[in-house]
Amino acid sequence: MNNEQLKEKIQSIDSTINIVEGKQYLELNVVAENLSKTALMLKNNADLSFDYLICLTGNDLPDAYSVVYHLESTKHNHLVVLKVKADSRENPVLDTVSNIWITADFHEREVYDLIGITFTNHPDMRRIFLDEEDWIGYPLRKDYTDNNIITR
Amino acid sequence: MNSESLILFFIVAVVLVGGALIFSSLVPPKSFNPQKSEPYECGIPTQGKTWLQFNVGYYLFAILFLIFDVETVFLFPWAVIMKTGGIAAFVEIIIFFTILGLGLLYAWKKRALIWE
Amino acid sequence: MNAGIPLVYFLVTATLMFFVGVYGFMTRKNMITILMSVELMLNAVNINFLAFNRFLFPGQLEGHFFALFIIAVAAAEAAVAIAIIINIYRHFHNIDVEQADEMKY
Amino acid sequence: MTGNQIMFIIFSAIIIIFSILTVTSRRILRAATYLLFVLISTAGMYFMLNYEFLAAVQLTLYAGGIVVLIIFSILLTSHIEEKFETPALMKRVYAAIASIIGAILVCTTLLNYTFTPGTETAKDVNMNLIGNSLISWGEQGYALPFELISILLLAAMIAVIVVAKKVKTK
Amino acid sequence: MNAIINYLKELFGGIKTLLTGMKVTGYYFVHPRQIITQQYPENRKTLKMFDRFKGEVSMPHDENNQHKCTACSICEINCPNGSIEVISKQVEKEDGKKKKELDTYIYKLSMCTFCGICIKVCPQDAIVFSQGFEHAVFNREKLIKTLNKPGSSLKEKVKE
Amino acid sequence: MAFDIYDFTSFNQTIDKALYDNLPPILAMLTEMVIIGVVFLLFYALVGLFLVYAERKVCAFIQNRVGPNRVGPYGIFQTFADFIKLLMKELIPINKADKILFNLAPFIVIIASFMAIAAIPFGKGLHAIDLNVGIFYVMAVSSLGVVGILLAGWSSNNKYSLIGAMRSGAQIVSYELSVGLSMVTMVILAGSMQLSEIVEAQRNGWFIFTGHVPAFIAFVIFLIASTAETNRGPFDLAEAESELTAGFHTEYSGIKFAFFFLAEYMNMFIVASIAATIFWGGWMPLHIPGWEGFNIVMDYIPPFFWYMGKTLVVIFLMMWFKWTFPRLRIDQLLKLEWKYLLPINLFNIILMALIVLMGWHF
Amino acid sequence: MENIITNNSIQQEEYIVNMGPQHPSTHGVLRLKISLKGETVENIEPHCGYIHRGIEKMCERLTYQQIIHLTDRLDYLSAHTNNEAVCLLVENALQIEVPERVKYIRTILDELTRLASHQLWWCAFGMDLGALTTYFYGLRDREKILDIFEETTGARLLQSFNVPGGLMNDIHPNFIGRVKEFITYFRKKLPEYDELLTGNVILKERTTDIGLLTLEEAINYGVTGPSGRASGFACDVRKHHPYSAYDKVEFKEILYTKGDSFHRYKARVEEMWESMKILEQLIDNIPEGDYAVKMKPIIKLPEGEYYQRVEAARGEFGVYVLSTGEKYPYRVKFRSPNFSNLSAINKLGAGHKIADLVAIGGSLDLVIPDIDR
Amino acid sequence: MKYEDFNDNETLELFKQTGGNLFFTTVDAIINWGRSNSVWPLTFATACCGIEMMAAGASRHDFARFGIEVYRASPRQADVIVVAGTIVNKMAPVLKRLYDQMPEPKYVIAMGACAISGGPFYYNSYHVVKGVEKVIPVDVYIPGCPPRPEALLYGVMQLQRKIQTETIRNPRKQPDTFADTDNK
Ligand code: SF4
Ligand code: SF4
Ligand code: SF4
Repeated sequence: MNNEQLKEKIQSIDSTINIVEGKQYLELNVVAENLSKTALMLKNNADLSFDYLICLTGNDLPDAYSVVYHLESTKHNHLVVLKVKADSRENPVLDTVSNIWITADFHEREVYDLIGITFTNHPDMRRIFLDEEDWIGYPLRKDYTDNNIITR
Repeated sequence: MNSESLILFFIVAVVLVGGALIFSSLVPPKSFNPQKSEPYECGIPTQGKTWLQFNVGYYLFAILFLIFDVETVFLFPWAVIMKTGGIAAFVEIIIFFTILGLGLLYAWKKRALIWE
Repeated sequence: MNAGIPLVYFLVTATLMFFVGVYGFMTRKNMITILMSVELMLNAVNINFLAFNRFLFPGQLEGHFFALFIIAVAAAEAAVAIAIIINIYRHFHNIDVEQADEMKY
Repeated sequence: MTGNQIMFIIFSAIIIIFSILTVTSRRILRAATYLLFVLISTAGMYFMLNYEFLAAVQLTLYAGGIVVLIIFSILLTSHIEEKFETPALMKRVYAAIASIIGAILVCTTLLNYTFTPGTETAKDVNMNLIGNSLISWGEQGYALPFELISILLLAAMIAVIVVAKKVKTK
Repeated sequence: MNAIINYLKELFGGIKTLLTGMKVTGYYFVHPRQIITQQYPENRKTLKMFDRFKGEVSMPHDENNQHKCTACSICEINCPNGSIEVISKQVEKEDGKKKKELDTYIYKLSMCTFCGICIKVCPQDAIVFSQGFEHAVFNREKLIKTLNKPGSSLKEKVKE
Repeated sequence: MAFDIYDFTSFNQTIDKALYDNLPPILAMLTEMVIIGVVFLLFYALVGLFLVYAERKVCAFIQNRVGPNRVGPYGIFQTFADFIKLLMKELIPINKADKILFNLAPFIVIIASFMAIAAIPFGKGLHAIDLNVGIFYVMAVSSLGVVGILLAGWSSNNKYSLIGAMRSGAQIVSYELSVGLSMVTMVILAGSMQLSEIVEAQRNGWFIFTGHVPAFIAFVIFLIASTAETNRGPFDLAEAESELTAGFHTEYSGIKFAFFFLAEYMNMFIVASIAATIFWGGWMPLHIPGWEGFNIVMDYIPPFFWYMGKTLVVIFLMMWFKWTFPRLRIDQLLKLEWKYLLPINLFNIILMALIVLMGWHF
Repeated sequence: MENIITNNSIQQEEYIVNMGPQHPSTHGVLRLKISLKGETVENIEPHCGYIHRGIEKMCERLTYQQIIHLTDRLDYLSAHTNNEAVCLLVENALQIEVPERVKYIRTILDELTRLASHQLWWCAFGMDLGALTTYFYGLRDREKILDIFEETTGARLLQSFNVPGGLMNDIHPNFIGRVKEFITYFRKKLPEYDELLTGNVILKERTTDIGLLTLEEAINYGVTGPSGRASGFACDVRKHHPYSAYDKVEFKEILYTKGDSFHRYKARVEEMWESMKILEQLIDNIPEGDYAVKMKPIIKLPEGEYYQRVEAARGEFGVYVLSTGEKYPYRVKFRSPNFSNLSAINKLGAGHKIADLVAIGGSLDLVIPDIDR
Repeated sequence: MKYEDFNDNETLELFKQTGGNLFFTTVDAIINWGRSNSVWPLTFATACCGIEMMAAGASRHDFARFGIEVYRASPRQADVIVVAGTIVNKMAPVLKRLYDQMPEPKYVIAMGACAISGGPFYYNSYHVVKGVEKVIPVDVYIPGCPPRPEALLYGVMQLQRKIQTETIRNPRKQPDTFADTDNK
């Protein structure tokens, strides 16, 4: 399916999803509550069947923390980008998708570790890279400071 | 020379090997730090007991070994006289082997020879 | 090689060894150590057999063969004993004789 | 003093000292190691008595077989930091008294008895002799025990496997 | 019967693959000609690096002890990890004009990643990679180098 | 025969006599023994160091490189440097380790191998002791080494060590059976267990030729089993680097580690010697029936060289194995022993007995 | 003896062994916390971060040209491929068409990188299994490739040869000759690999049926690269989303279905053959032209999000850039193949022996700095 | 290689001054000969430099010629720890522990820019240790990113030269002159 058809198809299933033509791929913007529902739909719908989560990125956008999912269907060879913003700035929380794509398990831990978004229902929400006990803060946040860092 | 020499042989070995050990524990430089004597585990402090959990595979093989070792021991004197012992020796060993072979077969069939 | 050593010396050594084994058998609680005490006693007996054979009946081999078969039987015995001990251990996580009273096999 | 005597003293000293250590050591693996020394010295005794074959058998089966098996089972069942509690004092005293009395009794008997050394010409216990005895029947023949050993071993083997595999029934 | 045949087949098949493996190693054992070791300290004389080899950044000076660096600091800005520090000074020319000139060109060999960006961006081609690789030292300070030689000066552009 | 010129029996007796004539018997015996002990220990150390060096060179050649070549000509002093270094290295005490056993373990390992070497005939009359149960004695003594390994693993209070020790224990005891049984096969052919007699029995042809098929099978089994018994690759699970870092000697440093290291090579030497002795005629020169001239030339090569040559060939084979094959897994290792080697071995013994009975051997 | 496992009367104490961070077979500083039962692995808990260098954070303070030298250091064995991902991303974002010559050279270097990486994997894999000689043979042949690299790019391992808009430099005049020479050489040597290791009965025993991964699991875990393809996951970016000159060459996507360690091994060995085929097709046809297009000294990507994927030696390598139109990217994320591959290790290893774990780890071919970034 | 061919001889002279005891010279010479010709490295590689270390061990460059092919996986048996690659905060205690667990005498080679100063990760990085000497004392620094195998061999030869200045009485005396140097 090309982007047009995809857009129609997805819109026909769930019209609440805000679909934008991105620079490369279709970008689906969903609200945080709908995340797992949409994700499940994207995976299970036979025509879409996005079974391969390529990449999961956490962003510290100026207005909110957001997570970007790059999804591909190995059957139909199409690709979309799913984007979701966490509601709260202080305590960003999102639903996990690790029950839908297992690979999200590690990626979400990474996002938690570096950006500080907590994923509910995640089986093992711990820091993955940094020291669990004594690391404070989330280094990929824009306001992160640390006296270890030497800037130029 | 006879078997007496064994013991002296032994003593000489112990003395020289022990000498090297003592020398080496006295002369080389030493340093101390609290982590040095900790058990090594890829650079991470050891967790839990340093004790292998029960593993039946090992001991079953050790026991089977012991039994076959007894057999080997009895085979040696037989082997020495096999050349001169003639048919009697041969027949006897066939019986011996058949009985033991049964044991091996039993172990095989009971999957005792598979290490878990 | 045994020139100049009276028979009694061997026997006394063996006796001492035997009774050390007895002491161990009585005081130890761990089954494996008990097995070890038994091995001590068996060895003491073997020394006796061989010493008697060598000194009193040098023309015969009874003592020698007795010792040989004792060793073989001891090995088989040890094998089975240890199999049982380990099995007890697997059930009770303990191999003290006193606790093994409650064995309900 | 001849070399023989020195060796004998060494061996018997090792035997006695290490036997005592075996039964008193509070660390089980050390006890097993001491037992190993006792058994090796016993093999030395056999060497001294000119029973080389038996000495080698002792080394293979006892030192290299049974002790290894014992050590194996120790490795499986106990932990390095484990130490035995010393048994109750009274128990030790009773046991010690019993064994010392026994030892003294036997020793005095031994020392008072005069053994008549055998007059026959000593046989050279070489391998051919042993082998021939093992396969011959009748007088000085040990073929029957030889075969019986195989049955014993078979029985032991089956027993071991049955015991080791028994857990399933539980 | 089949079981026995399979047993033997497995056995001999296995042995055969093992022998094939041994053939390979055996071949190399008896062919010492195949040894490709370069004996480094002994072959120092003949050892030649490729001409593009990035050994360290250096600043060529000509016979008059002149280099081409104008102290424009473009390399310093472009170096991704700050291995270069260009310290310039103002000199008064004869004609009274002030001019920026290179004072010290500090190059931290200990930090350089040999990415080559500095050399690519330098508008004057004042720096190049040299081929030396024997830099190991006992003292880290030795790795902070000054590239311009003492007393060196800027090479005047030949106007063409 | 011509090579009898290299008989050491009379030479030994002369020394013996000279000593006993000039000294009180006990002192004479003591000096004799000490001399022999020291000579053997020196020999032991030298052979050990040489083997380490040889292994490095062999693997270097297999791997297209030159190996050590900077310490002395061709790097021959490399292992001496290693030895000095190890001797001058700190010995680290381990917390909670059982100190006595921890220190005892390298002793047991090295002395077991040292005692075994005493019985090996390097030439006619050139051995420390010639027991009438020689071959059995070697097997018995070398089987003690495993105790050292088990103790080392248990007493160092380290997980890797313990796993390594257990593995190597199970492995060594299993393969000891095959070593023993293949020895039995050859004893049938030789009709003796005395090593010197076994060698004598091969005066007219090495057993590997005279015993044809079963002897060859026995040789292969012996080679495999002894490689495993000495804990060498591809059976080096006890010190499987990629799994257990250094296996049972993980916690050993300095000279204690050197003892383990040396003992490994010496065990290799011992099994190779035994293989050379019982299969390839020990110090017997190669004779080809009918080629008289050839045989005489062969006779003039001293037996010691024959012996060493054969041993080194076997050692080379073992090195070749190590540097070619991947390591087996513990269960495969045990499967190999119990399902392949042991039954084949038992069968082979019967075959050999049959051949001897029928007189089919040469 | 399955019966022992069901025996619950003994209170079960967890027996935990650490493999790593300093361990010969974790290929770096990965730490695997393994719960053992006897020698059987019950559970594997990977602990990463022992070489987490914060590259993504650093990229936010670097220009696009400067990022490239950091991508080298992610998966240093696919350095060139990683560079290329960033360059392609910048070029696509700015809609710059690079000259054909650049595409060809990039592809050739890509394949050489892949070969070098697989050779290194081969020797490390052999070493993990205890066949030490493979280490030397693999690296021996790799040196030839490194020579080619060094002659052209000036560095053996971390070339930083790609720049946005083309290449740092033109290829060295000897380049084509050397590559051809290498191909003839390696065509002779590769069968040796098979003789030494692939056919070996011990290797087969050690790897077949060890660490099975089905197709669904592979997709679900995002296991890409040869490891994924051994399970039948057709994930070759070169084939499905061709970049550079991959649309001009014929090659086979190596697919197996079984997904055990042996087939992961096979997939890589076969891929070496395919890489050589690609090289042969390209090496004679490098078109003439520039080696780079002129770029502005300061690159600013238009605002938006970009994602570029390439096929690195270990799987799909992706770069995600969020640009606000500045000269520095707002956010850079690297989708590293190893990170996803690692997540499957518990699935693969549980229930096997420790020794199998080494084989599994080897067959996944992990590069730890790529995981930790 | 001749003395003059090496660089940084000045620092070496400093080492020599601090050592030197006439009495033990011969013994020292023998021991240093042994030690310097048999430095067994710990298998320790964290990143890219580790690959070049592997390459140095392979047939082309052959570490073994110097007698240092015996890579030991256990620090108990290693003499030198070649820090090949980046050390990050989480790794630093591990490195320290490994170093502590090595028996005396022990040496450290810092290989590559990362190990010397943090190299490419010096600026803006929140998790990289800026030079291993913050964690353990370093004997020889080998710059490069990664240093080519010959450079590593050269570094090892430098280390050998340093070892040869040791005395048994007072091993490994660091001159005070660069007790605490930092990257400026
Ligand atoms: S080297 Fe080049 S770029 Fe750097 S300051 Fe000098 S002239 Fe400018
Ligand atoms: S090569 Fe790269 S890292 Fe080195 S000085 Fe130049 S720009 Fe900086
Ligand atoms: S110095 Fe360079 S090559 Fe070495 S580890 Fe650091 S980044 Fe990698």
